[in-house]
Amino acid sequence: DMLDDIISSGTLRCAITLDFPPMGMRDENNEPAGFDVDYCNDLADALGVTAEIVDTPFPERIPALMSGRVDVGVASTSDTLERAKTVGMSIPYYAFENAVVGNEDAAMESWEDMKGKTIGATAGTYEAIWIEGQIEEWGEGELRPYQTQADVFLALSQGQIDATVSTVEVAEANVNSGNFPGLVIVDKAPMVPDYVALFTMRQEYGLLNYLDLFVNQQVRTGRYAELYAKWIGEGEPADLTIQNVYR
Amino acid sequence: MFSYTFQWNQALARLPQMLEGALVTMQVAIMSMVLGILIAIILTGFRLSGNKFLNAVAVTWIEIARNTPALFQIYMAHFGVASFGIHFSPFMSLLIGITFNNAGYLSENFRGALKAIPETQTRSARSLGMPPIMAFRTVVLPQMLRISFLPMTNQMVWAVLMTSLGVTVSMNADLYGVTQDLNALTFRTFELFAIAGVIFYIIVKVINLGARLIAARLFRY
Amino acid sequence: MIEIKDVHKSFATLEVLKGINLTVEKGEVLSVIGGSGSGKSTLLTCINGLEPINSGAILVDGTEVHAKSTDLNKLRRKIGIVFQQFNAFPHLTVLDNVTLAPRKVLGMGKKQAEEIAVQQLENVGLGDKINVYPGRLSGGQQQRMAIARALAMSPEYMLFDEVTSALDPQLVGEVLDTLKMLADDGMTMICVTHEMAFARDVSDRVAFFHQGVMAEIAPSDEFFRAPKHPETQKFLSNIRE
Amino acid sequence: MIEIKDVHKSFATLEVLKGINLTVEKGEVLSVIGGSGSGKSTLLTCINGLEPINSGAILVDGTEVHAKSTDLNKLRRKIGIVFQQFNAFPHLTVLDNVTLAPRKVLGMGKKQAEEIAVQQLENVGLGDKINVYPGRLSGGQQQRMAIARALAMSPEYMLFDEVTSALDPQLVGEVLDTLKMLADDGMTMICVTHEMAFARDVSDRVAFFHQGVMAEIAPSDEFFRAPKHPETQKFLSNIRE
Amino acid sequence: MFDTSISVNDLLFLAQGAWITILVTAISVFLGTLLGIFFGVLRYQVGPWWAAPITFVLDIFRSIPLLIQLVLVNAFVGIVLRLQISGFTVACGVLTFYTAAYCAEIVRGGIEAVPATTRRAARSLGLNWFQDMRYIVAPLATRVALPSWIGLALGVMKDSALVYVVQVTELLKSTQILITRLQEPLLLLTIGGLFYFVISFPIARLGGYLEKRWSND
Ligand SMILES: Nc1ncnc2c1ncn2[C@@H]1O[C@H](COP(=O)(O)OP(=O)(O)OP(=O)(O)O)[C@@H](O)[C@H]1O
Ligand SMILES: Nc1ncnc2c1ncn2[C@@H]1O[C@H](COP(=O)(O)OP(=O)(O)OP(=O)(O)O)[C@@H](O)[C@H]1O
Ligand SMILES: [Mg+2]
Ligand SMILES: [Mg+2]
Repeated sequence: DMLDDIISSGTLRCAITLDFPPMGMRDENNEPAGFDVDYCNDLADALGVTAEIVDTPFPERIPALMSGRVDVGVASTSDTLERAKTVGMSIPYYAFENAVVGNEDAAMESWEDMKGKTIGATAGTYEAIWIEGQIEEWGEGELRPYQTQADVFLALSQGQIDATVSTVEVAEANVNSGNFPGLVIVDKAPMVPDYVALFTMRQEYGLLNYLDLFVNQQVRTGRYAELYAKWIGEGEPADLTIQNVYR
Repeated sequence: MFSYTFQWNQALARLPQMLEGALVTMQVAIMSMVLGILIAIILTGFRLSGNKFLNAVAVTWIEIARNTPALFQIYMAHFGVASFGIHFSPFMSLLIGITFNNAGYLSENFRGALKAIPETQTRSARSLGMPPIMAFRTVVLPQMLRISFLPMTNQMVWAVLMTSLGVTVSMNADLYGVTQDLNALTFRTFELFAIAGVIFYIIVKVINLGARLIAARLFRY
Repeated sequence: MIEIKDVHKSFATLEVLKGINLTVEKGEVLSVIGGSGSGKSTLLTCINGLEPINSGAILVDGTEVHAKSTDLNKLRRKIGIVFQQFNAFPHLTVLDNVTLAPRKVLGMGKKQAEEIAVQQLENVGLGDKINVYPGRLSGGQQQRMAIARALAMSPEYMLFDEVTSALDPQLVGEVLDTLKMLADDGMTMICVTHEMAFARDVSDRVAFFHQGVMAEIAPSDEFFRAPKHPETQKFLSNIRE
Repeated sequence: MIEIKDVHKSFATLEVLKGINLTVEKGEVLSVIGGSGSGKSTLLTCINGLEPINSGAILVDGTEVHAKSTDLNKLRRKIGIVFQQFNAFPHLTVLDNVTLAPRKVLGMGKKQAEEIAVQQLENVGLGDKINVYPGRLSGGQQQRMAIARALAMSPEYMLFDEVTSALDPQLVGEVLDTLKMLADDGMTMICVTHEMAFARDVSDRVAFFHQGVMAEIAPSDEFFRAPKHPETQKFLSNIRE
Repeated sequence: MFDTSISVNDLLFLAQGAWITILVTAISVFLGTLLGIFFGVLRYQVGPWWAAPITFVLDIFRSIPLLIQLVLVNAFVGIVLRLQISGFTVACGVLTFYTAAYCAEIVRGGIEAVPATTRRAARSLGLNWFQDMRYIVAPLATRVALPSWIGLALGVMKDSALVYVVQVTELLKSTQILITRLQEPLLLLTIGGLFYFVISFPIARLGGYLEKRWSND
């Protein structure tokens, strides 16, 4: 099966989205870096193989796996039931809170001010799907699905869109980077926390089992907290344990 | 033979949405052609004007249009010019990008077509007492459009194909954009894009056929 | 009357006309012969103002062609010209070719223009080709159409620039016959030609051009019987009749 | 000897040759004249097998041209042919034009082929044009080069298809002189031509084609003195000499 | 002059993207041209009827957006056939057929532009079909076809910007990656565009030059 294939081939190919700081990004040498990159490297170490990072835009993550281009997705992928029809999801390895980020000029107070505004998001993401639903509910406004997270923030800072919804981590990283003048975090988005999972072919139970255990080990050993501190910084990582059962 | 199960029904259920997208695609392509032809004629005029500045404007436009990817031009129309505080909607960005590309290529075609018209044609017209503009409009222009007709048809086809690049500027109303959105929802990548491909193919064939009919009507010589 | 007075004309550094003096009277038929590049075509295009000249003057009925004040478009209405080839406007039917200028330039009504056009086309023997496109005509028919087109503007002068030299030998005759008919009708004509028989039989005078100079001009029978200039003699002897 | 026996040939529904019978003896010079579209060119291209025929037979030295078993490429080596236009290979120098076939078809060495080529080019008066490209030659020179090129294969028969009719009048003479020289050397030739003087003076016999039929064939003086067929008479009287 | 944080490293990164662009283009144009010549000659030789199936297949490559071709082929070999083929290979494969489709037309046009009389003259000298093709048709058709072929090669280079969808990091994708990190879109896009221009423009000029030169003789 795939688990054996990976071990015997000696490489683990991870789909990672590298325009999603701090989870996936490039350092000043344009080398992959970030939480997901380290996570993939840890997984490869555990398997005793070397990791190969395949830069995969959000809309391409699942096609990339389906077409055999990668073995595992470590790409902050929300574990929606719709997706689970196509790919197999591990237990969550991270959880995001989402925030509404706006352009100063749009003068927004709360997330509900997004009503009627032009809102950007990365095509095919959890947030994009949520926004689309909201817009439908409000009956006004416009969604602009860009191909990359970077394009969304670029458009936001240029004022082409009024707001976006993104994970708190990404929002903070981008706002604090100073690259985008005029951005403000407006509010938390009232969404169910966005649990993200590793994914692979849905019939590869062996590998899926392994992934579940690996995620749990990361939490147990404190590596999870360590990576959180390294890439996200202060604060508490979301609790991924089940009280009295699973640490 | 395949372990993969095709689910055509699920994809075909989305056909109405995709056809709506095809309409938008056609709309963008047609508008970009009309504008492109007008601008191309002006650019050709600039090139033949003998005015250094106008010529430089035309040459710059044409060379950039012909020597950089269309994707780049469309991206530039959205994110590039926004650096100057000019914002275009996705639709407009796509339209502007394709129009820019069309105008560059068509202008070069028009110039070639003009070269192919013997100078005696203008001379004959002028000798009959026609002022320059009248000679151009009644004698040269119709012949130029005829010689350029096939290249214009090809450009129209390219304009249709180029609309697929609109996704980079968050255009999601055209055929490709709609297909990609549906793909994000259902992940029936192969089925959805195969259907989109068929629709594009039909559009292109219809354009070619239409062009042939128009040519038969317009150019009876 | 066309008066050409000491006309000099250069293209860049190449002097093509080196002081031409020539007067063509009303009703006269003048043939111009000469080697390739001797400036014959250039002279014709100077006469109707398509080409500027460097010095000298060309007067048509007393109007100086190259004067700033001259309305060239108006002047050209009275000077018809037919070139060696590509005369026909391929995108217009024969009838539209002929009516175009009367309608657009003279502002004539459609009906009147068509009457005149049909008349002229019948004169040149194209009465049955009125609604075809020039592409379907033989070269000779195209040239005759071009003549009819020029005549539809009721010009007082006609200039012909080797109108038969791009034609197959079989087709030359029909065009020359048309020219002859015109000459018999009393049209003032300047014909650049390679057809010696035509020059001899139809024209009143023949001029020989050599390297931008009009080397010789004489009444046509005298010209062919006793050419004076050595270059004329050489030219004539080279052409096997 | 070329024997043409009841040859029929159609393009789609158009019958172009309607039963041609003709024998050309070794050493004979035959001129073929006739109106446009009468099938003259088609006959020539049938003789060297460029075009298939519908029925009948063509025999060259007893070999049936259109038999399945005939090696056409071999047969063609002994039949030189020169066409009306576009004979030259524009991408090769004059010398390479002439040496190409001897080297590639006969497998001749470069040196030997060039010797022969230079010889032939000198014969046709192009000894000084050996290294230029055909684009720099006049039409007449191009046609002479094509003749030299055909002769370099040492053919036994030469077919000429109106080799002068695309030329300016000044250039016709030089090509006809070359043909005459060949005829004097005893080459067997079939010349399709519009040049009546040449047909009369150089050829042994003249054939007249009319609408796919060989209407008349006769020794050349007889042919011009007393043409029998009414179409021949009409044709000859139409040509102004 | 500019206040920028673009480093030499970043320019090298762009150059690497440009190298991928050139590599993908070179491979596709090379293989595509060979295929195109084969199909073009075949089409010319067997006539439009017999060539109809080939014409139809090649026509598809010219009638649907390259983006869709890439996504489809990628999905097909990966999802349906489950073959482990790299994105680079898929990109080259699709672009090869894409090139071949256009090239076949150019080749056919080139062959048709050789005057029938010139070919007749060659055959009359005893040259066989292959010799005629090799010594007469090929050189003459090349002159006619080369300008369009250069246009095609440049077109493929520009269109190769789309192979990002199969995870190949070529020039435009590299530019976008840098934009993500540095947020200087205008400057970076200009530099990216310049890279394209620098590759494309001299070749385009060469084409124009050859066209001029050959139309003279
Ligand atoms: N527009 C032009 N620009 C530059 N040179 C020109 C132009 N028109 C004509 N010439 C040159 O002027 C000279 C005379 O040309 P012209 O056409 O008057 O000769 P011609 O006597 O009519 O010859 P032909 O019998 O070949 O028509 C030639 O050397 C020609 O190359
Ligand atoms: N390849 C072809 N396909 C179809 N019809 C052809 C072809 N070649 C010649 N024809 C037709 O065959 C007829 C005879 O042509 P051919 O060239 O033999 O005439 P010709 O006597 O040589 O005339 P010309 O003096 O004009 O050269 C013409 O009507 C011509 O249109
Ligand atoms: Mg002239
Ligand atoms: Mg013929």
